[in-house]
Amino acid sequence: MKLVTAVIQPHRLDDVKAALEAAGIRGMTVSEASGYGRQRGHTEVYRGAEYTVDLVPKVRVEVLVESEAASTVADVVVQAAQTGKIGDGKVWIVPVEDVVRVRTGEHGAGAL
Amino acid sequence: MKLVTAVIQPHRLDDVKAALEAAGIRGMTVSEASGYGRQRGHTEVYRGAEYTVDLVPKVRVEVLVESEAASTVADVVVQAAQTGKIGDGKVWIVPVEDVVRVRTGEHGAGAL
Amino acid sequence: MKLVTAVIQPHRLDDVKAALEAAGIRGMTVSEASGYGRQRGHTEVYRGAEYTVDLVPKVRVEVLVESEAASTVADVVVQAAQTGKIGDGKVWIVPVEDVVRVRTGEHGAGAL
Amino acid sequence: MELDSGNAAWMLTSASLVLLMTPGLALFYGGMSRAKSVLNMMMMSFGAMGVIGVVYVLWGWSMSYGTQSVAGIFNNPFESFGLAGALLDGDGNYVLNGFNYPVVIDVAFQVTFAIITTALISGAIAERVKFSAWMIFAGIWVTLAYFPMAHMVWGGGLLSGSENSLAAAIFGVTDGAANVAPLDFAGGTVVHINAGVAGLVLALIIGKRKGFGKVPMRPHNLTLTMLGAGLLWFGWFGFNAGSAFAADGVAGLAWVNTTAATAAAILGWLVVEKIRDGHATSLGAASGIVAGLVAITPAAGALNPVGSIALGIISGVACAFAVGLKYKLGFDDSLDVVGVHLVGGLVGTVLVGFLSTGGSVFFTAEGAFGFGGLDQLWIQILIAVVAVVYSGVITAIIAIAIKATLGWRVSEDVESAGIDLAEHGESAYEGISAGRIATEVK
Amino acid sequence: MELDSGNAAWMLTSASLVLLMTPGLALFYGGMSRAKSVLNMMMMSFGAMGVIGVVYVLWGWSMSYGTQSVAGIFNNPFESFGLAGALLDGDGNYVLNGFNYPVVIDVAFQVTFAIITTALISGAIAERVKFSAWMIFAGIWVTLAYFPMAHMVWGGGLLSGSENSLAAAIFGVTDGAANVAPLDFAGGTVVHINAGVAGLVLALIIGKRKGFGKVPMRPHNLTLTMLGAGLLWFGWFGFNAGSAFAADGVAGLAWVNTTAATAAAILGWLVVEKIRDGHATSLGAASGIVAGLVAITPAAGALNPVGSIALGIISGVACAFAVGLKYKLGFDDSLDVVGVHLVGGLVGTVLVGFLSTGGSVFFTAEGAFGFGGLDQLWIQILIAVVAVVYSGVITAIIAIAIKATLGWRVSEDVESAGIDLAEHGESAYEGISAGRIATEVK
Amino acid sequence: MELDSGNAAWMLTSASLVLLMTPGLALFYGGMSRAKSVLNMMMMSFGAMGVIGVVYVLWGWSMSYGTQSVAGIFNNPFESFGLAGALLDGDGNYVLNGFNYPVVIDVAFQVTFAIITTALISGAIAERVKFSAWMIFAGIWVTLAYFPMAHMVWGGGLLSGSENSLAAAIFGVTDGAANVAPLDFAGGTVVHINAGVAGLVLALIIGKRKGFGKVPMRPHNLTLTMLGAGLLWFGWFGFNAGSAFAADGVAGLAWVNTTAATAAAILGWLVVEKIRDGHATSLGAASGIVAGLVAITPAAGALNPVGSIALGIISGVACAFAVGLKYKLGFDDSLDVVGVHLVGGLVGTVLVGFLSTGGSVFFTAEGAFGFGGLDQLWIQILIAVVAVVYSGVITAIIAIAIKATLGWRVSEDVESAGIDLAEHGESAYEGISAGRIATEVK
Ligand SMILES: Nc1ncnc2c1ncn2[C@@H]1O[C@H](COP(=O)(O)OP(=O)(O)O)[C@@H](O)[C@H]1O
Ligand SMILES: Nc1ncnc2c1ncn2[C@@H]1O[C@H](COP(=O)(O)OP(=O)(O)O)[C@@H](O)[C@H]1O
Ligand SMILES: Nc1ncnc2c1ncn2[C@@H]1O[C@H](COP(=O)(O)OP(=O)(O)O)[C@@H](O)[C@H]1O
Repeated sequence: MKLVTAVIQPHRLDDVKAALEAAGIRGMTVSEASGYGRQRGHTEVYRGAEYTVDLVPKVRVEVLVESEAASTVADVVVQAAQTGKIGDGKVWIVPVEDVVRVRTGEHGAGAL
Repeated sequence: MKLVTAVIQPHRLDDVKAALEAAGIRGMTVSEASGYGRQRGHTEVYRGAEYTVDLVPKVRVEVLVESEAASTVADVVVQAAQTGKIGDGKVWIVPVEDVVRVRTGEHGAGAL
Repeated sequence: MKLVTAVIQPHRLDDVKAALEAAGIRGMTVSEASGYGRQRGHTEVYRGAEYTVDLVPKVRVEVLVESEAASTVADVVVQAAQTGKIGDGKVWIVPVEDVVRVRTGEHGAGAL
Repeated sequence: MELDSGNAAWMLTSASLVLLMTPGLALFYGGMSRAKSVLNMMMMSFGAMGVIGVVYVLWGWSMSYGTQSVAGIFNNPFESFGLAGALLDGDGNYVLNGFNYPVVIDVAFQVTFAIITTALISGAIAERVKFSAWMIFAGIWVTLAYFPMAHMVWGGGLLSGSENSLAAAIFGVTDGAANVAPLDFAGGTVVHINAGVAGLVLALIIGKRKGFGKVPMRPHNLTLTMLGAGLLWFGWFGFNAGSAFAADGVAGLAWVNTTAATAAAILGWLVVEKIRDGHATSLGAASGIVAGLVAITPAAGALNPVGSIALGIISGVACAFAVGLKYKLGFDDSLDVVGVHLVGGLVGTVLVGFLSTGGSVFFTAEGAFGFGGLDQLWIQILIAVVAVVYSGVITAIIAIAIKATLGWRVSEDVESAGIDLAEHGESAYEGISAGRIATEVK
Repeated sequence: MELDSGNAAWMLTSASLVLLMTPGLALFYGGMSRAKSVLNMMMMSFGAMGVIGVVYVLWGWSMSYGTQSVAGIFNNPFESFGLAGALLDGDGNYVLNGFNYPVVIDVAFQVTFAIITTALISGAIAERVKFSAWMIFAGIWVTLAYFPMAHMVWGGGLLSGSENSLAAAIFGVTDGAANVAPLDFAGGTVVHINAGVAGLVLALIIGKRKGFGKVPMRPHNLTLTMLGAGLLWFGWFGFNAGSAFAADGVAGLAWVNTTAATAAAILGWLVVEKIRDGHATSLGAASGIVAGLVAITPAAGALNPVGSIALGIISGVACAFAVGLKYKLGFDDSLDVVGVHLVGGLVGTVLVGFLSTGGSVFFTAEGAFGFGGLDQLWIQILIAVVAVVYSGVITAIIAIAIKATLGWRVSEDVESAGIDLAEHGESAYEGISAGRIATEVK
Repeated sequence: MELDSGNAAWMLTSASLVLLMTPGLALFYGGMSRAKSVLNMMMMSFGAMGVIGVVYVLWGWSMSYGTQSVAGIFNNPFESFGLAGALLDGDGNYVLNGFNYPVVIDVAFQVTFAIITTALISGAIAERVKFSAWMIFAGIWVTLAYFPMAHMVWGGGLLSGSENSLAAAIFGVTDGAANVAPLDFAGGTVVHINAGVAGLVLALIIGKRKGFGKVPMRPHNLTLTMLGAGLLWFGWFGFNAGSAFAADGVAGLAWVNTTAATAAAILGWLVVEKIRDGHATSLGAASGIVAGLVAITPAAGALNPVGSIALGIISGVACAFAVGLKYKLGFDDSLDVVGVHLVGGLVGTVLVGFLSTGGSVFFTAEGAFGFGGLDQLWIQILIAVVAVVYSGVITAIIAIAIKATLGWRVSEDVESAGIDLAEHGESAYEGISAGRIATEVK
């Protein structure tokens, strides 16, 4: 099994969720993150004091999938999340040795 | 070494923490997440406009363990987190190549 | 490729960021976390009722790097984040099978 | 004629209360907007305080009140420009008004009405408008729409009961006053219909937010909204009971009617929600408060307390339904200025014709329950219609002019990223949970 | 008898101030609850405003004040139902009261007391009660417990100093008034003991929150709580100084005493915390404020300022200890209505018997320091006891009736997930940090 | 001499309004600090309410006002210790003052000024000071710096217009009053220069926060700050219009001038920001409000409304630039007490010499536009300089004494982790997003 992790623009989340659903993915875990990269941050001024904010809001999406589906899922995410502007984010794939569904204790593919 | 990651119901965290302690685990990292899956979200109405909230609050627990302990730890978490209701979450195991304790620079099992 | 994950003290983030930049790393993803370990939490009292807060604030930094750079990057982080006090955190390395840049669809090292 | 310090005390208090309503409104609106635009939302109110606080002193008072009315529509702005000549008599003493308190306190009271009325409009165009465009609009609108309306209704103009009013033309005059005078106790037309129509016109001309009706635009902090509603209710006592211009029985009646109607409107709104949506919401309670306060505004001195309860329930129910209209009709009146202020203002203005205890559909001129004639109703409808038309036309002209020159909208990217950052260079809340981190040691 | 516009002005202001206390209380309580139940907590206050704002006009005033007392316990609710006949005399002029301001302003002032008293109770049963049950309770409780108590103490009933009072029975009558009259300046019995006992009874009958005493139930936002405490202090000037019913020296004294006692109570509470827990907390300061305000309420016109400081310190210290009791005794008075309002109300009511400058344990009837007798103390204890018993019995009956019919509690699942969502279909804050994401582009 | 209940009503209201300013300030300051120190910031205000509420009753009033002046610098603290003998005459009636309301209401009004002035200082030393050190400082500073200054300016002392004043020494005396009297309507010297200088001295003696000027110290919640600014504006009507000590034309003028200057200062500040930084910020609007309010404080009764607009613009612009100075000069006046209160206070105090309509650089003694002499300007500068020196010296002595004994600072670790936790054992907000989790089922 694999874990596909995507760090994307927050406003693409709805589309990514829809695309994954369309691709038959039934679950995912989402969390907030901040990204640092080529995308420029911005400057804020408070009473004349400038602050540079170079961590920009991102959303992390994690999807556990069967090994053979991993690269397809990554492609689905990339397609749905792409705007073509700097800062669109990254998707990566990590091997997973086992998955358990907490509710039932099922292991492996059946746990997804 | 392995990384055991669990996405669980927020209100099970205390029990999971206690169970891990009882199992001799001395550390863990916890963070907020939102889950999407079989568990139904809910509807909120603001001035007549309905909003569907289909991401439900979850907590992510990460535990670094020695390889041989991984599946035991996963079982401990599953047991402590289980309520039997849809939405109890997932636990998964990922291989880890190295761990360092920041304070001392120790590597490997000694870093845990 | 590898994913280097560090859980560090929040106030070391700036230094870690600077050190990584100095080491030629161009991107990272940051998120909030809470840690449980040797570091003691604290007690809060509200109208005479005591609460023990044993999860302390941490920051998680994730850096995707080429395989050969992983241990160097881990060292850079450890050095920059170290204060020598209990609770400095952990750094670990996980194998990554593929990375995609969402904006372009590039795979592998070129996606970093 | 001697100074009545009790009246003066109450009017100083009332002016202060009404001034507080605008920060209260900023919170009420701010809580309903998204976290990324809350500062801009609040700044529209605070900016209005800045612009109108200055403008009112310069020409606002003079355009509203004075002896040089231009066709009953507005007064000569230069008659007492900068308040010159308006406050002191020849001997340097403070001029008293008919309620025996200094006219300068009237100025205090009136400037607060001009501010809150303009600020109300901003709810219709939340999260998408250039701050500079808003500031310019505020200054022009208050000048061309608000001051004239205040003059028409309260300054002895067309919509008043003076001998040069429409009412006088229709019903005749006795002793220099119309035989049937329109009733607008504290500003149903001048304030609520005026702002509500302006909101509608702006929402139509400026257009919808990106994603309106499709993406979630939930209130980001309902505790702010409830706090705002609480401050509005509190401040509204100055608005309504202060509009008695004296610390007397009428003020007391207005106070009790205000509370009775508002309480009833909460219940009205919540019952609609409970039946229609399954839940009585806190946003509904906060909205019901405002709906009740709006509707009782023109009526506060003219009804009895039981009539006020009836008015409140009707307004709460009506507005609870009216806020849904924008989705059906497809205009983005973001925070329901139309659904609450226009509808509530119309409900109140028209129901006076039914419920006034001084001669209306349900009460005789002597205050007994019974048919008191349709005259009051007709004149109430008339002033409402004139107010709608006047405000609509003037607002449209101003809005189109701004659209053609400066432009109203920020870019779509700015809307997505949040207008606070782009227009004000700030974000309301610090913390990584908004995707940002404050780091500490260098 | 001519209108005293100064008194009228101050009473209009006071009524407005006391009305603001309920939104202030909503914030005070809301900040102390958890994020998932803050809206429900606030809605219990706003809901009380809705119900009681209507009920008071209909039968509340009539049950409290009038000429048709039923056994000194309550007045005939139909004597001036809907305020009919209470506001205007035969000629249509506003009836003035003994302080020469219109009675309609008294109505304004009194309705706000009924609202805040009822809202206070909600703190005892936070986070677990059906909103519908609360709304029904509010309407019944205010009718059966509050209006009678107001009649008994302020309306010339059993606990007043009238010739038909208990005090008259005990101490005899001179010129139609009891020789020793109970002192309850602004509502130690009617408001605080009444609400405190009701809170205790409800907490016992309704039961604990799931996990009470075991799982953390920390205040989710202490800035709200402090803001609420600030608004309560501000509003309390209307409550206490307004209870002079005139803008005079007594009002001024009540104002100064209120501030002195409250300041002292802050210090008292913080010193206890510092010694006992090691830290002086902001929740302690906010709580000390309320403890001081509660205790000075019955005493504000009867003490001198130094006596008020003493009263404040005692109340701050006493309440700081009293809030811990619930854990030992095992009842879930969630936000300490008992520990603050019942205890503070008793402290204030009883200490009047020691500190009143008009004859008490420490002051002679002439106001000099010295023994002035025990009579005042006995009568103070008596009214406190009667209030406790009356409120306790009535509340228990109502609470048990609701339990048996509608039921009080939401389900355990709803408690876990948060009552806001289940009862109001809302959540207070938007943002992924509450496990939720607002997404934008479709 | 009969009680003027109208004046009494307005002064009771004004006292209440000014009391509210301190919770307002707590929010204003609290929103600007970081989330980990917001409670401590607010507690400095609430703590000042506790200490000074008690101290003022005991010896504050007596040190400020009375018949036993010590060298025109302060009054004998024991003359009316605990207010004994100050409130009632021999017959037990309330003593009236020259405005025919009871002196006890003056006490109410004045205690609120002492509280807010002291609380203002805390902004200069945010996020790094032991709470105990602050509480002790508050009690000593108000005694040695504030009460004497109040006596000097308002109690007939050195900086007043009495026959024993500096002004009398310089300009001579007619009928027991200086021929040219210094003007400080509501407290430019006593309140703002006093607090501003104290803030500067403390910031220098206590030193910078760890990382000042290097690490981000962004406001954590600007909605709180804006709410605070709104409450300050509202409360300031009591401060300024209340300083007329009557409900009359002067009070009305002060009200209108306060609003005009504040509105203008918002615009002034925002224009500077827009030009200099590219954005008009909400923090700028909130700051402009305070800058305008501060500057109009000494001038509110002496200018005409157009003059007030000019004053407001100047103050807004001046303060917008002044808040940047601390970075250049390297002192950590954390929330700009110097940049806003000292600078604004000086602007207002000095501009009175130019803009007073009773004889100044721009107005003749008859109020016409024209040169009215330099005397007023000189005396204004003089009182400002004396105030600066007096406050500076006294504050330095107190601050050094505390440094040498108790010590001011918390440890660097505490500063990093957040002072709320260490000093108060609390954190303002619950939620994992602050790295904390509330867990529920055991
Ligand atoms: N080496 C990296 N490791 C982890 N996350 C990264 C890395 N580089 C970029 N990211 C994440 O991807 C986001 C987008 O990267 P950025 O360089 O700004 O644009 P792009 O990917 O379009 O070239 C960043 O904000 C960060 O969250
Ligand atoms: N394929 C997946 N990848 C990652 N996380 C998942 C996946 N499926 C489910 N989850 C997580 O597990 C949680 C519970 O899943 P759900 O399908 O609702 O219930 P259950 O696991 O009991 O069948 C989800 O809320 C989500 O956080
Ligand atoms: N086994 C573990 N798995 C995951 N995270 C851990 C583990 N042990 C510690 N951590 C993380 O590292 C942080 C520091 O650990 P701690 O034991 O307090 O100090 P130190 O690493 O200096 O010995 C913890 O707060 C937690 O976030």
